[in-house]
This record gives sequence, C-alpha cells and structure tokens, in this order.
Amino acid sequence: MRTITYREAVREALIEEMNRDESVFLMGEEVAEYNGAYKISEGMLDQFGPKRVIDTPISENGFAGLGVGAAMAGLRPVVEFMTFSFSLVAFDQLVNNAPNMVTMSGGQFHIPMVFRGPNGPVHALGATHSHATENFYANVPGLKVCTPGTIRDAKGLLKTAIRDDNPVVVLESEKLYNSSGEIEDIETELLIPLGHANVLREGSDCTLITYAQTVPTVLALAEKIKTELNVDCEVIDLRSIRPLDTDTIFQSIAKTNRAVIIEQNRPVCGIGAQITYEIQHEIFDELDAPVARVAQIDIPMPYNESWEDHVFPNETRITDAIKEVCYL
Amino acid sequence: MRTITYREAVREALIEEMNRDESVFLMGEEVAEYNGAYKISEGMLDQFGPKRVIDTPISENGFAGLGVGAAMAGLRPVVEFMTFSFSLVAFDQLVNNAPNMVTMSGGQFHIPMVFRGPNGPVHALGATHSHATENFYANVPGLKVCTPGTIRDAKGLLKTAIRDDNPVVVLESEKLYNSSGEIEDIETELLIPLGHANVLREGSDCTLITYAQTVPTVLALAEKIKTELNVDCEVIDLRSIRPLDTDTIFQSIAKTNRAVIIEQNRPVCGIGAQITYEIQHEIFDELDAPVARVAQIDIPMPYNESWEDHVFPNETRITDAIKEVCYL
Amino acid sequence: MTEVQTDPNTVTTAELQMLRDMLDIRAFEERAAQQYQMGKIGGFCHLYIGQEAVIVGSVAAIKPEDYIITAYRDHGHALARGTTMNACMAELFGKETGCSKGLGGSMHFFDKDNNMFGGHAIVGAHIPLGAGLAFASRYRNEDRVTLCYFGDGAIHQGAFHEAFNLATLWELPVLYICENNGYAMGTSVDRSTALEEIHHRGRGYNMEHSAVDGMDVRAVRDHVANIVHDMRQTHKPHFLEIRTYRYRGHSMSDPANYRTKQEVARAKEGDPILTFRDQLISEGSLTEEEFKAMQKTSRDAASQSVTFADNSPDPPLSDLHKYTYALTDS
Amino acid sequence: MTEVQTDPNTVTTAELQMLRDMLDIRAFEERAAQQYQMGKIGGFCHLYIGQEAVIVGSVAAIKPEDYIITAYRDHGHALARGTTMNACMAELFGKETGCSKGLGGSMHFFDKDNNMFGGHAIVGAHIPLGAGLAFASRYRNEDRVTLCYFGDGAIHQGAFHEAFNLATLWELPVLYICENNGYAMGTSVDRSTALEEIHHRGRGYNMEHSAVDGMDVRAVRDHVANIVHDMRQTHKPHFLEIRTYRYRGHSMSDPANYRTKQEVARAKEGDPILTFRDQLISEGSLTEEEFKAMQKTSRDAASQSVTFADNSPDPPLSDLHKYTYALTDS
Ligand SMILES: Cc1ncc(C[n+]2csc(CCOP(=O)(O)OP(=O)(O)O)c2C)c(N)n1
Ligand SMILES: Cc1ncc(C[n+]2csc(CCOP(=O)(O)OP(=O)(O)O)c2C)c(N)n1
Ligand SMILES: [Mg+2]
Ligand SMILES: [Mg+2]
Repeated sequence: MRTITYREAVREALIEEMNRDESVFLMGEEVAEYNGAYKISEGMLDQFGPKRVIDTPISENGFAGLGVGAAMAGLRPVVEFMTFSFSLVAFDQLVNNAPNMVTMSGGQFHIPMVFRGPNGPVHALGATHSHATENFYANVPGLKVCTPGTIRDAKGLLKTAIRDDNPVVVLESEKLYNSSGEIEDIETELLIPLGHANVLREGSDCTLITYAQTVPTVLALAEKIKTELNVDCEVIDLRSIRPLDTDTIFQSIAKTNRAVIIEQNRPVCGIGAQITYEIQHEIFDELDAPVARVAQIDIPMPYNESWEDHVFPNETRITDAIKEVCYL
Repeated sequence: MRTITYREAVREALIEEMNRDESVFLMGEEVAEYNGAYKISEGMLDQFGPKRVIDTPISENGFAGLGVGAAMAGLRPVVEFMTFSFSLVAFDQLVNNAPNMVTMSGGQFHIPMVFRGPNGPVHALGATHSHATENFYANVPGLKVCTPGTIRDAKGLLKTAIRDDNPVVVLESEKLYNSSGEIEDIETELLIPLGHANVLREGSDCTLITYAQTVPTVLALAEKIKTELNVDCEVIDLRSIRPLDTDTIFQSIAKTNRAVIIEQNRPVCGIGAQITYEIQHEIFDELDAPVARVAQIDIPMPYNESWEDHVFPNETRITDAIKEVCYL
Repeated sequence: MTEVQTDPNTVTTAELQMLRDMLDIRAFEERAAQQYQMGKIGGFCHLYIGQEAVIVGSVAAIKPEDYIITAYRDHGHALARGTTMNACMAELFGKETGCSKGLGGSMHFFDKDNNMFGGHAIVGAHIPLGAGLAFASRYRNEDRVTLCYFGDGAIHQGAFHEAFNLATLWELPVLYICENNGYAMGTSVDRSTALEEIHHRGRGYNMEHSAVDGMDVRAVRDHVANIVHDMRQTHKPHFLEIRTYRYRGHSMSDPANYRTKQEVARAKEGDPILTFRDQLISEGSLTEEEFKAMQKTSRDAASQSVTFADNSPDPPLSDLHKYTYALTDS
Repeated sequence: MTEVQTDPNTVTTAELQMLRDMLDIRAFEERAAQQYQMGKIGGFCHLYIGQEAVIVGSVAAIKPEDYIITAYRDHGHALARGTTMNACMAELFGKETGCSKGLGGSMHFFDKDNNMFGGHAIVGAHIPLGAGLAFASRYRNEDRVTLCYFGDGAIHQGAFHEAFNLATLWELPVLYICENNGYAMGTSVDRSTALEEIHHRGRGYNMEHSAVDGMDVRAVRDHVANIVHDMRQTHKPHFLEIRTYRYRGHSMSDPANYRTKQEVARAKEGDPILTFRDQLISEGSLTEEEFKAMQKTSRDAASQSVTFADNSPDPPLSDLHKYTYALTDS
C-alpha cells in the first residue's frame, strides 16, 4: 500500500488505460498544454503527445458529439468536462446520442466512451457553476453513472469505466482532488466494478447512505456521532448510481432499521428520493422510522459563503436527521 | 359550460393572454405561417400578425435564450418547443439562465416567461423523440413546472403561467390534444393556480396519483377497478409538479392508507420517487402498504409498437400495482 | 469511382446501376407511402422522393469502406448504401428483420456492414458525430472519408457550428453535404437565414465550400468525386450544398400548403430519374424498354419487401432488456 | 456621444472622464487582486487589467438608456456603466450591499438601474440574451441599442451561432463585441479556430463585421460611435472584434505559463491608460500633476471600497428563500 491524492489516482487510471489500449484518448478544454484546469492530466501531453491528449475549443456539445462519433467507429474516447456544470450545453449528446445508439441500431452500434470531470458544488462559484448533475444522468437508461468518493475508487472506477463498452459518466469531486488516502501499489491492477456499493464503516444503529464529495464528511461525522450521541452508524458509499447496488443498502437497513441519505445535490427528484422509493417498496417492514434525506436546501446556489455553507448538506443538518430517525 | 378540445383550450389561453397584455408574444418553430406543427396556434398569425406570432429557425438554444433576454427587458415571451425532446438542445438556457437570474442579480431581474409544448412519449417515434422531461425541470429551483391533464387545466394553468413573473415550464401532452371535455364559457376568466392538485375522483380504498397524459387513462381505469375488483380508488391529478401540492396527497392517503403513483416518465429519479419520499417522510404511519410506482420500463423507448405499449405504463401494470398495495 | 471513370464500359455499367438505385429508392418510397396510409407504419415517415440523385450520385463517388451518416430522411441513404428493401420495409413495420431490428423506425435506420452510421432524428445533432467518424479515420491513419448529410434547416443548430469549427481546426476528412430541398418543414430557406447561399456559411470557418445541382446525378457524382479525391490527400473538410427538391410533404402528415402546385410541378419537370433516363437513351446506352424493365424490377422488389415485412416477426418481448447496453456488456 | 463630438470643450471633459474611468477600473482591479490574496474574496476572480479601453471607449459611445450585457470578466463593465466601487467590492466580498446583494459574486455582477444586464458565467450562453434585449427594444419601437460583450473563446459555442443567425435574420440592433485578448484561458486564438481573423466569422451570417485596436480608447469610442449611429437607423447587427490584451492570468489562480514574459511586456508598452495620458498631455488638455491626482483619487476610492465592503453585513440568513423566485411573486 501507499498514499496518493485523488487527483493522482484519476491520472494513474488515465495513464494506465492509455498505455494498455491505443484506442483510448483524452479530449477536453485545457487538458493538454495547460496540463488540465485542475491538473488532472499533468504531464500527459508530454507522455502521449497531441494525438492522444487533445485540447479543444470551448465547444462541449461539439467535442462530446465528436467523441460519440469516434466511439461509433470503435475508438474509446475519454471526454473531460472542465466541470459538469458545462455538460449542460452538451446535454443532448449525453442524453440522446450516447445512450440511445444501441437500441436505435438494434444492437449494431455501441458507445465505449467516458464523460468525466468534477461535479457538484465547490466553493463560492455561484449558481451557474455549482451544478450536481447525477440525478439528470442517472435517469437515462443506456448510460452508466459512477461517483468516486475515495482515492481507491477514483482510480478503480475510472479504469473500469474506460474498459466498459457503454457510455459511462464519471462524476469526480473537485473538493476531493487534493485529499489523499491509501491505495494498492502501482503494480496491482486496480479495477473496481460498477454497481457494488462499499460499506466504509460498520455500525448497528443507523445506516448513512452517501456518495461523492460528502463521503469523507459523513465518515468523520459517524465517529463524532458515536462518541457524542453513542449512535453507531453504518456508512455506505454508493460508488455507482447507475447501476445501483440496492442489496447492500437493504442488508444494512435490515440490521439498523434506520436510514439517512446524504446527497450533494438538490432534493427534488434526486438520488435520495430514488433510493427511498426502493427502500420503502422492498423492505418497508424493516424500517423503524421514515427514511430521512439531507440534500441541498432547494434554492439556486448563492455566492455568499455563509449562505452556501447553509445550503450545502452540513454537519448540523446531517446530525439532526440522524437524531430524527433515531428518535433522539 | 361547453365542450372543446385540449388543443383549443391551449389556444384560447394564448389568445386571451395576448389580447390582455401587449408584452406577451409567441415564438417557435412553425407556429406562425404553418399554424403550428400540432395546430395549437392555428389562426393566430392572422389575428396578431408576425410581430407577435413568430416563426423561428431550428435554433432552440438560440430562441429560448433570446426569450430569456427579452424577459429581462420586461417582455413576457411564450416559447414553444415543437416537443420537449427538443428542449434538450436548449437545456442550459432552461436550467442556468432562466431560473438563476433572480438569485444572481440579488432580486433585480426576474424572467416572466413560459416554455411550453408537448412532452412525453407519443406513439412510435423512437428513443430520440419520446422524452418526458418533467423530472429534469422539477429538480431546478427558480423554475415552476405544470402538467395539464384535463381540458380545463390546459387553459387555466397556461393563463396563470403566462401571468407568472417566473419562468414556467408548461408540459402539454400531444396524446391529449384531440381529447375534448367540459369547460367554462369563454366569458369566464379561467385562471387555475399552480400548486393545487385536483381530486378528480373520490374514493376510500386507494389513492392513485398521476398527471399529464395518463390522467384520462387512470380515471377510466378507476371505474373499471371499482366494478371488477370492488376497489374504490381516489384519483389525484397533480396539475403542477413544482410547486407540488403535498397536502392534498397526504389528506387522501390519510383516508385510503394506500398509494400508487402513475408517471409517464422513466422511473429513476422521477416524480414518483420524489412524491414517495415526501409521503413516507411526512405520513409514514398512515401507510398500510409501501407506495407503489408505475413508470416506463427503464429502457430507451423502442420504435416497435408492441414493445412501446409494454414500456409505457399500461392498464395491466397499473392494475397489478393497485392489487399489490391492496394486498389482493 | 474517380479512378475508373476512364473506361467507358465500366462507366456505363456504373451509370446504369445509378439509374437502378434511383428507381429502387423511388419505388420503395412510393410503396412506403402506400403502406403508411394503410396504417402499417407508425410514427413519422419522411419520404425522399425527388432527392434520389443526391444520395445516389454522392455514394457513387466514394468507396464501400467510406463512412456515411445522415438525418431522419434516411431511407434513400440506406438503400443507396446497399441495405436491402426488405430490411428497410421491415424496419418501417417495426419487425425484427428490419435494419435496426424494428427498434429504430423510419428516422433511425442503421447498417453497420454497409458503413451507414444512421439515421439521426435530432436536427443537427449528428453533425458532430460526422466529425467524430472522420476523426477516427485520421486517428488510425486510414484512407477513408466521411460523408455527413443534413437538411437546410440544420445549419442553424449550435451542433453544426461547433462541429464545423472543429473539422476545419483539426483538418478532419469529412464532406458535409447540405441537402437543400428549399424547406425545413414549412419554412423556406430565406425565412431561416439572411445568407444568400447556404454554402457561404463555410466562410465563417474558413472551410472550402461549393454548390451543385442535385437534380443531375452525374453532376453530383463528378463534383463529389473531385472533392473526395482532394480530401484523401489534404484531409481538409468541405461544405457542399446540393440543391434539390422534396416532392412530398415534410412527413406523411404534411399537406404542404406553404408552396404552390405550380412550384412543385416546375420542380418535377427536372426530375432526376427522367432526366438521367433521357440522357442515357439519347447516348444509346439505354432503351425505353430496358428502362421500363428496370422500373418494373424496382417496383416488384418494393412490393416484395412489403410481403417480406408482413411475414416477419416482431422482436420478441423476451428481448426487451437486451438492447439497452452493448451486446458485449457483461 | 457622436452628436456632441463637435464641441471641443465637451469632448475634453468627456475624454478626461474616460481617463478617470480607466483609472478607476485599474485601481479597483489591483485592489481586488490584493484582497483576493488576503482571502477576502471567494470563488473565481477574473481581472480586467489591460482591457480597460474596450469597455470605457465603447460605453462612451452609447447612451445611458442603451443596454449592455457581458460575460464573467465583468468588473470593468459594471464600473464603466456607473456601478460604484463600493457596490462592486462589496459584491466580491459577498456582502448585502453588493451590486448583486452578495449572491452573484465576481462572475455575476448586475446593475439594473445602469442598464447592465450581467455578468454571465457560462461561456457563450448570454449571447442569445443580448439578441433578446435588442429584440425587446425593437418590439417596443425604442431607439435603443444593445452592446453584448464576450471573449475570443466564446465564438465556438453553439449559442453564439444561433444568436448570430437570429440577429441578422430579424435585424436586431445589437452590437456584438468580441474582446479578443489573445487567449481563452491557456488556449491562444490560433489553437481554437482556423479563421485568420475572428470578425471574419460574421461572413457566415452575412453580418457586417470589423475590427479595431482595443488599446486605443479613442479609436474604440469613435469606431463604436459610427457603428451605433448607423445601427439606430438600420437596426442591423454588427460583429466587432476589439483587439486587446489581458495582463494578468485568466483568473487569480492562473500562473499563465502559456505565454512569455516578453510577450506580456510588449503588450504593456501599449498600455491604454498611459497611451491616452500621453496623448492628452501632449495636446495640453492634461498635466502630469493632474494625472497623478486622478490616479490618487481612483486608488483612494478603491481602498475606500474595501473599508465599505469590510463594514458591510452579509445578507441575513432569514432571507435565504427570498431570491429564488421574483420578488413580485405571490
Ligand atoms: C432539435 C430539433 N428541433 C426540431 C425538430 C423537429 N423537426 C424535425 S425535421 C424538421 C425540419 C428539418 O428540415 P431540414 O433540415 O431542411 O431537413 P428536411 O426535412 O428538408 O430533409 C424539424 C423542425 C427536431 N427533430 N430536432
Ligand atoms: C460552457 C463553458 N465551458 C467552459 C467554461 C470554463 N471557462 C470559463 S472562462 C473560459 C475561457 C474563456 O475565454 P474567453 O472567451 O477568451 O474570455 P476571457 O477569459 O479571455 O475574457 C473557460 C473555458 C465555462 N465557463 N462555460
Ligand atoms: Mg429541407
Ligand atoms: Mg480571451
């Protein structure tokens, strides 16, 4: 084992898969000469050259669509969005062209492609730059969606996504790029399958379900809650939203009989709502309390920091939700 | 009272509001000289002239954004999407520009604007042309979203939306355009407020929650279910998805203790999931059975008719869901 | 094609094949119209009648390994590329024997074996895909060009713009062909842009551009052949406006009141099939009888395709979940 | 402005004001940079230093009732339109006294009273809004033009394309101004398009286009004045490329390694403020002392604005739900 950053983990995944397969290439704004707006692709232009590490104009719809076409012809594009807030101008390519090709062609064509980049609110960027898009993409059959919240997953999920023959949306977290953690040695091939949630902390009293940037927050909070409230929380990192691993969720709740879902996104028609539907429909009788959800407060993200801290799921609101489901 | 079609109801709303307010205009593809792709705006070019009934090139992102700008300057644009499947190429204008302006300008600017047109699967149009977009837009604070499922609502909700000072997404149903029903005489000003669900059928055994094109289906089925299964269903038409009238839903379930949600859209992160979260969180103890949801089968919409009929919520699957929650 | 132009016999054989291809498309579309009226075809159905010379002439100028991709008015494109009438009619009927297994429908024809990449129904959205196909060819250093077709209404979509800039910036070997049939649904070209000529839009990207008469199949073939010949060397994209006319309404449900009977009649006087027939006859490479025979062959094949489609099965409901993800998917 | 050009005294007064405006922007931005380093400003902060002549010259050529709208590098645009330094600095600090109540931040400055329509951070997405502002003026038959500013990187967005076509088709009185500062983040213009000159993109829409030196505030003012003068008659849009240079990195976090120190130094030799100062001095309408005094006034105002912002309150959390829907909303 060794310790690297989330940023390095993403980069390792890209480099390893590009070394392994000539048909994989990276395309996006500032990924080459600038070494990446968030330095994910640092050094990759030097290593792979301009043929495979490609700077684009500010044309998300254009290069996302170009990637879909290249994938139809058998290449394996990795398209970087500087942030997924900018994927909204390319939305039609992700929702119509990439996911529908297999069905519309009766199975003749598929789209082995990755859309990746940071997703979700960061820090004082305001309403236009703070979108979390997972619920949009999770709604679309034909897409797969994963949300690495740990260093291992940042590498292992992306490597799997690049080898997947379908369009996979890999939603990273800018807030985690500098975080570091343990991971296997570079020699070991680290492939983490999609659709397998990860129990990061075992606990008997309450299940906390989360993903992406709130994973470390929730893990830390679980310890605090144990000492302060003597509530022993089990923490589940979803890892992938589509496919969704409901089994792991159900098994945990069968034990704890209580669940709180923490999501970085807005509440309405979000991941929390979707998972709550599954829980109450499949294991209604296991619940000793209604499922509680902690999401953004339902307003456009304000610039002011105190307001932003309040809008984003924070310790106070998560703790209140845990107390609520535990009737404390 | 009199009987008109859903199409005529939409047209009456447009004509009345344009007569009432000079600043209201209609813009979209084929709305003027062609009299509307679905003949909604038939005769309106003759009545209001090319200044206020405006044909556009195929540039949804462009004219949606033009509308947002015109609204900032105080006009009240009604932008028609030929279908909301085509709103996906204008997604950024609906999700970023229209809803964020009030927040970002600290309340200086607002967007009195309507985006309207048919939404949801129609008939054998295939994967690219069958999108239901309500869950996308309902997720966005700053937008309002309504879904007329009756002739009265087609007129009354649209008139209210046009007078609203915020961007309102009015999702009509092409499948209902030719349907007809009772409505107040033309003299009476018909304004139906957003955020008030409509109990279309009273019943004591099970609450059926639906909206848009499945409203007539569910109403008819409720009668059948009464005679065939002797289950007395209460039918709620949501009318507006954002704001959402949870009170009416809760009151009904307090009576029936059972709920089935029927949605025209795909299941994941949909309206059904959202409403289920609210129900189980607010009135958990009122439920005698888990909430059941009937949505599209989770695959891209196929062209083949037998497959399409199977994918779309149909009588069989709705009936099964009712039996499920009633333990029959 | 360009190379073999020299030998007169091969030329004649090839040209007679072009005539047959146009007759096939015409016969297929007329039969499809009839079947649509009989309620055997669902959804939208956009006919290609009148525009046959565009696809037949341009495809005659490229190699089988070259790529093509188009919009939703795609029946002619599949047929010209070699998809059988049976597979096309079966697709319209939603049958499993269709070129998209009955899951795509009229607007979503695909034929991988014939390098036909669809059949795309969101206006303009496939134009970046065309750039991507050309990108893949360059990435692999293949001697392959891509022909990407779209209508006159598609040039006002953002996707068009972003793709055109990328194609010129990266020198992608893609020939963008705007099939200017005068109308986008009910909107005549002059009501959608202030440009005098559509191909002038290439100026805004520093992209080579030109126009050709789409009712003259030889002119289309030769013009495309020249462009493609250069493109194989330079890899530079080209924007070609092909002027044609759609005889029928936009789709089966369109009465086309936005244009006069006279206008349609005038257009039909320059019918691409009859014009070409007369040329071949006057040059002695075709007789009236041979033409009639060809026409009959095409019409018989078209009605055969209806029988085939009628007798074909629906895709089995047991496969409902088979086509959401790649068939190779674990 | 064009009308009054005739009276020399008014011209001098106006030109001295232009100098003051440029000095204000420069002083404000330098102060903002310092405050950002001190951690008092969150998010992204894009400075306008070097580009002052673009906004000051163009705004000097229009009337207060004309509309302007721009992208996220918007501090100079608000200041030039009349937003106070206090309101601007307070916005950067996220305070309730800010021009957007502290809810918009650096990229989302708005000032309705001064007809400044933002402050838009999605590249290209406000270009259709600019067309919409002009549309509204025509709809009401107002004698009003709209100036819509964006960067050289924005011309490759679909929104740009669709708006340009609509503006020419409907003859909307909007002046589209591309502030070509040579780079979109780290991407030099020649790496983003095959066009030789950005304004040539107007050719693809049949839109009038031109270019002017953005380091010469008089040239900008006069050129814009002429365009706008015509536009008030013809209502026709125009695409103007203004060539300028950004002295600082793209945002505060950008070391700008993609360009050489020499290149930056060369650009600074043509500094718009110093050039204009020298012109005025040599013409006798300004002395070195007066200039120093002006500079001091600007700098004092800038540091005053920091005090003001420091002492201003955050928007109260009790208002959290106040700004999601129109304040007029029931
Ligand atoms: C983005 C989008 N907007 C609108 C439509 C509806 N629509 C389908 S075809 C069409 C007209 C296209 O005309 P043109 O590009 O000239 O092609 P033609 O039909 O003449 O072959 C329109 C508006 C669509 N499919 N996609
Ligand atoms: C649609 C979109 N894509 C990407 C970005 C990220 N981004 C912000 S500014 C910028 C560069 C813009 O450069 P330019 O248009 O030249 O304006 P300048 O910064 O030079 O003023 C980029 C890529 C964005 N804000 N929006
Ligand atoms: Mg056309
Ligand atoms: Mg720039």
